[in-house]
Amino acid sequence: MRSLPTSRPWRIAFYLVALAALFLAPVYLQSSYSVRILVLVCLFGAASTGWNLIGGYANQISLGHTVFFGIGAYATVIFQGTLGLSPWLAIPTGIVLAVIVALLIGWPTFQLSGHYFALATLALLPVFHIIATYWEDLTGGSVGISVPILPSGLDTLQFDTPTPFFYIAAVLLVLVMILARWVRQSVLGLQLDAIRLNPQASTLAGVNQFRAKMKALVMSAAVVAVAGSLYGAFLQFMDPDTAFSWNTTLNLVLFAMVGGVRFWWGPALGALILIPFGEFASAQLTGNLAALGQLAYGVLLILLVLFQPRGIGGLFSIVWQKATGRKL
Amino acid sequence: MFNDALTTSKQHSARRVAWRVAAVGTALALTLTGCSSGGGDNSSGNGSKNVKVDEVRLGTILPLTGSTAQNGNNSLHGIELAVEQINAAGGIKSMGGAKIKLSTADATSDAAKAASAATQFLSKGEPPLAIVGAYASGLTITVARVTERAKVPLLSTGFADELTHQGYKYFFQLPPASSLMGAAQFNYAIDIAKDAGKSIDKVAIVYANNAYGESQAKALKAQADKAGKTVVLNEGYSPNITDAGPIVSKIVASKPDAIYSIAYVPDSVLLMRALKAQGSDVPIFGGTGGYITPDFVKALGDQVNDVFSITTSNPDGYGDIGAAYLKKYGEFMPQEAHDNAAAVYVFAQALEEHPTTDSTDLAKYLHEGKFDQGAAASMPGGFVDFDETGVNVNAKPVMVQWQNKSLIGVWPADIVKGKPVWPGQ
Amino acid sequence: MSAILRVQDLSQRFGGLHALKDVSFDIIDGEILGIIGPNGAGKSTLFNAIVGVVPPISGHVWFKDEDLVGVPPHEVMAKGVAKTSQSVQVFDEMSVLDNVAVAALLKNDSIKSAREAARGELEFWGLQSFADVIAQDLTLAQRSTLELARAMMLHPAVLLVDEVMAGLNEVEVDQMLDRMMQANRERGVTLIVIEHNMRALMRISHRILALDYGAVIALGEPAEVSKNQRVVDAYLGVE
Amino acid sequence: MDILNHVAQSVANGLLIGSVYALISVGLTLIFGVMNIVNFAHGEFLMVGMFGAYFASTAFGLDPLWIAPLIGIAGFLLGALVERTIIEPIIKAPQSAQIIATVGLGIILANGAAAIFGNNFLSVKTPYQGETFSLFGLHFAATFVYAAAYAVVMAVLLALFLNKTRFGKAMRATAQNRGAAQLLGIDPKRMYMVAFGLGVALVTLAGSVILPYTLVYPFIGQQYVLIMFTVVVLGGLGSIRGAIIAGLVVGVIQSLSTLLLPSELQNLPVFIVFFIALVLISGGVLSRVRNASVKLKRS
Repeated sequence: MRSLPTSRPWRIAFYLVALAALFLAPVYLQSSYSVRILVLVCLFGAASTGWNLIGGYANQISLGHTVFFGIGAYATVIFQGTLGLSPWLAIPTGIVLAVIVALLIGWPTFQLSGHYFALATLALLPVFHIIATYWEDLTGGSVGISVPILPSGLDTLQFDTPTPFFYIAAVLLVLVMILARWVRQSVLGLQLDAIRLNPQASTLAGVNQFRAKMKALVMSAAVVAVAGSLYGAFLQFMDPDTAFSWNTTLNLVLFAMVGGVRFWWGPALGALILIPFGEFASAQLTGNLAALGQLAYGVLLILLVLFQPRGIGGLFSIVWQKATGRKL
Repeated sequence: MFNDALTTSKQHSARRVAWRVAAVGTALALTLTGCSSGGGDNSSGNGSKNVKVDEVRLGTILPLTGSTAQNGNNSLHGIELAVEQINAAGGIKSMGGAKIKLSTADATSDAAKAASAATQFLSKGEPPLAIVGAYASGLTITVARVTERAKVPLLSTGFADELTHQGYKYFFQLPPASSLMGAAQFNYAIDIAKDAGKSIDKVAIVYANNAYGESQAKALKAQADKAGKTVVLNEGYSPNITDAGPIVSKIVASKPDAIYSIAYVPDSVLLMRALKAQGSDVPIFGGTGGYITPDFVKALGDQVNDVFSITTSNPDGYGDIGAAYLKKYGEFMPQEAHDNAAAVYVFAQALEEHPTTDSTDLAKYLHEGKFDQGAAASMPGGFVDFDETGVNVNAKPVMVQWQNKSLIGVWPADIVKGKPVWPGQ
Repeated sequence: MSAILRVQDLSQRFGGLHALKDVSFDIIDGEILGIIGPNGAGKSTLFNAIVGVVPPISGHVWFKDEDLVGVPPHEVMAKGVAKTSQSVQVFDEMSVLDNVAVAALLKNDSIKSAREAARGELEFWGLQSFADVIAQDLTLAQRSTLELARAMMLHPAVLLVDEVMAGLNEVEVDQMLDRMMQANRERGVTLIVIEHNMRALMRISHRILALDYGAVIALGEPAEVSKNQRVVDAYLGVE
Repeated sequence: MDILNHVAQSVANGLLIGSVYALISVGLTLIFGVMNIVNFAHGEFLMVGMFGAYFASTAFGLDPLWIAPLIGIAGFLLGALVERTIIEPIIKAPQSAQIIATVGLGIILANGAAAIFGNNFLSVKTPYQGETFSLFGLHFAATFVYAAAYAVVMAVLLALFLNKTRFGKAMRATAQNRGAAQLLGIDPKRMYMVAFGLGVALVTLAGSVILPYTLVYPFIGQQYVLIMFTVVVLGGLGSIRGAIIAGLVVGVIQSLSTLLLPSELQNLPVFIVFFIALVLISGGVLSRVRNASVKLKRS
């Protein structure tokens, strides 16, 4: 929904409080474990916001976006591990490669609709996993590549505590959310909304569906690739299972849907809810109860869908509408 | 104080370089919360001799769900059994009978989760003195990165070679690296054949193309080339195959004298059934993994007899911990359970001989000491001895063979009791 | 009176069914051409073939001496041949203003200017007071008008209107007719109108084209076509 | 001659495993066809069927092939229960919500099994596990032959049910056009329960049939889910006959590709064919080959 100009000062204050809460997190969170979880929230929140540009805004449910994530992650680890170059160089490389792949897969899959599009993109994941396992001299095969321990600093992206990396990830998340908000309220945003609501009508309204979806996919691929690159720098290790994992695919989609696909802040909210819950579940219920931790995660997903198919964001927008009488 | 933070962040909006905000944040942190301990660094403990505590903390991170859940849980059973035995026998006597307090975390077969779990252990109020774990090499690598920075010893039972080449000072690997395992798997087979008057000239190498399979297969191939044997087949396959027929027809077609296979449980059973279905009687030399597990013999019954496998410790030498495991869990003690139990005994003996609550100090002693208590005694050579790169110099692979459905150590003669039986003799 | 659009031997086939058989006719600039024919005569198929929503298997559609066959539908809209759909197709979760603004994006490169242009179009169609209402809350008549407004926002030279009166009461039909004639008169848009409501079609059309079993059976003045025996047979069915 | 023998053997193996792929996938296409829902938990239902067969066959000492129908019936009840509780509320929800719900269901089934049955690899021992049949110089593992035979029988029974019985026709009608079927007095709610129940029955029965040649552990579902989706999409979402043909095609492609490519790349051709077929059938070629694809496009 287009966020209509509600009372601006109220909205500015809310954003500033949120920004302050985000950037001061390491201060009031003390343990580096919680800061580390926040790094994952920022990285996967950014990646899911990237996915949402095409998945949520245009309702093109892609199950293959982890391909871009894996490309970005491998770029960093290959640059820093094998070639000994700075990870910052890997980020633009990851973006370029991801955009190329996006153009290649976008062309054939955009004619498909609904389940066909989701399943076609689903097939990309195993293809890239098999290639990454087989192409040993580039990706180190399934043994993977680990980055040697380098002196800490902004240039190597290695630090003694997760806090500095958190700030980088938080800046990425903020930038990506600004992009998502800009797209939401831009010409492209309105076109994507039209495609989502009624594809035939959008064609009759003169919208070039293919070009609009391709623009969104390219932006989405770039964002997910950057998040992947930083993830590679954060883990300092990458193998095919971590780069092209089914779990990442699910997470990109779930965070957006749980948070609310129609809001530029939805995916970040979904990540903020699900990642800590997932960590908490597997931390509390370990040992022989480990399976119960994962089971709880599954139950949470079903409850969320049964009671709020439009995601938590949908819930907020209803509450907000009742409170302020305006659409969120 | 809070307003300042608000005004600062208003000027420093997101566009400024994150580093500046970090500096402001950290400065505020110090003023807001006084001098907090901060970070996971716990070198603040003391290392004096007579240390009396009521418990010593040990962490373990293992894949308890997901595709390698079985190996993760076997390892956990081994660790829990060792902790139970040590605490029952009075804990760490030199530290006033301190009991070992074990905390576990599920790495869910995901490298990032493993690293998160390690960070969680090390950032809680009282971090563990040491961590045992991670079974799979991908998980172990990410955990090692966290423990290395936090100067906390990581006792690993994985085989991955890379970890011992990184110059880590807090990484200790009990079993031999996969390159050693691959070489021994090949050479022992040649010696056993010669001992039985047979010869192996054409070899087929078949491996699951995960980290463990690939690194061990590389070593096997290198050893075969060095020994001048012809490798008639060197074939990787995806670990989650649903039908081994096609791969086995390739093996049978290549007519090898010996089959070297590196596989987990599902693919090893599928391979064995397909080999039988296609009437192959070529001797099989497994590379640990699926070949030495209780599920292997439960699934195949008598068909397991005569199958060889390399492994990291001699099963018929597991003695009383082996018996205790059988009684507690109802199946013989798998290799990963034994080696993890040995790691716990090494941890306990190190504290017994060099009591400390400082992990850096413990790490130093782990490099110096020789550990032969409990399950460590049934590691090859009777004791565990880490060099400065954390490799157990005493680790020597053992070749075992299934003889009437139980695993017997058969090679090398100097450290085993059993005798190899050449298939079909 | 030059032809603005020339349909030449247009044929369409779905499996064995010949939906259109070599349909040819010219549309004169500025006229309102009514299209009649029993259900299944191929009226909507003709519209979909002209704009390329379902490309024809053979034939040509000349518009400003360019053949529209093979051109993707959204480009046909951009070139100036717009169309409404048989069942009303609007963006139901969007505001009325944004529904029209989507089409305005063709000629406006910012949301603000697109919305301003859309407000102007809504005034022409009497929908300006519903600008902020969500489309799904409109009545059927309003939704049909909205779809017309959206199509007209593309400033087309030719507008294909497919049964826009369906389901409207008498008063709504007359209002719609007045606005369409006003658009034809004041904005010079050529209209091709498919309609089952004979009274409305007779009142608005300069000429009528009759289709039956995918073929043209009559083309001419409304009065003349309505007396044409083949047309009567087509509608009343011949034993 | 040797090459020809290899290819023949490989095609034969492909057809055998292909018929099993058809059996495990036909339930998924039935559910999609009637309910327009892609069930991401279908792999886990296969695993549940395998566990059911394992415990039933060890308890009664019967071969999994004999108790497969029993497992199928239990699967039907489980499917109907799951449909009533989880699937029915989201039948109208956006596709994204359907994906979450079925994924969540899969996680619950897999980890529930791990919590109850533990993580060991369980398998049954049957007399024919090592046996093979040989025909014209080719040899076939008995376990696969029996599984393939079962698949053929089930395909025939399913075809009879859908074409001949009243209920089957009503289900196909609902699949073709939900609205029209409703006008004819067919209650879609009951149809969905039966369709989902039948879909789960088919896959749990398949689990019992394939148990003899493989093993079961809680996370085995993930290994089969991609193959299932490949078969269902290649056959055309919702087309039973398509899924059966596609199952055989996928089996042969997979088997032949191990001849030409290293086994590591065994599934690569399968996924590439899957991607291309998808794009051709329902994508760009649509306007030209419309009538061929009309049967496939549900909307």
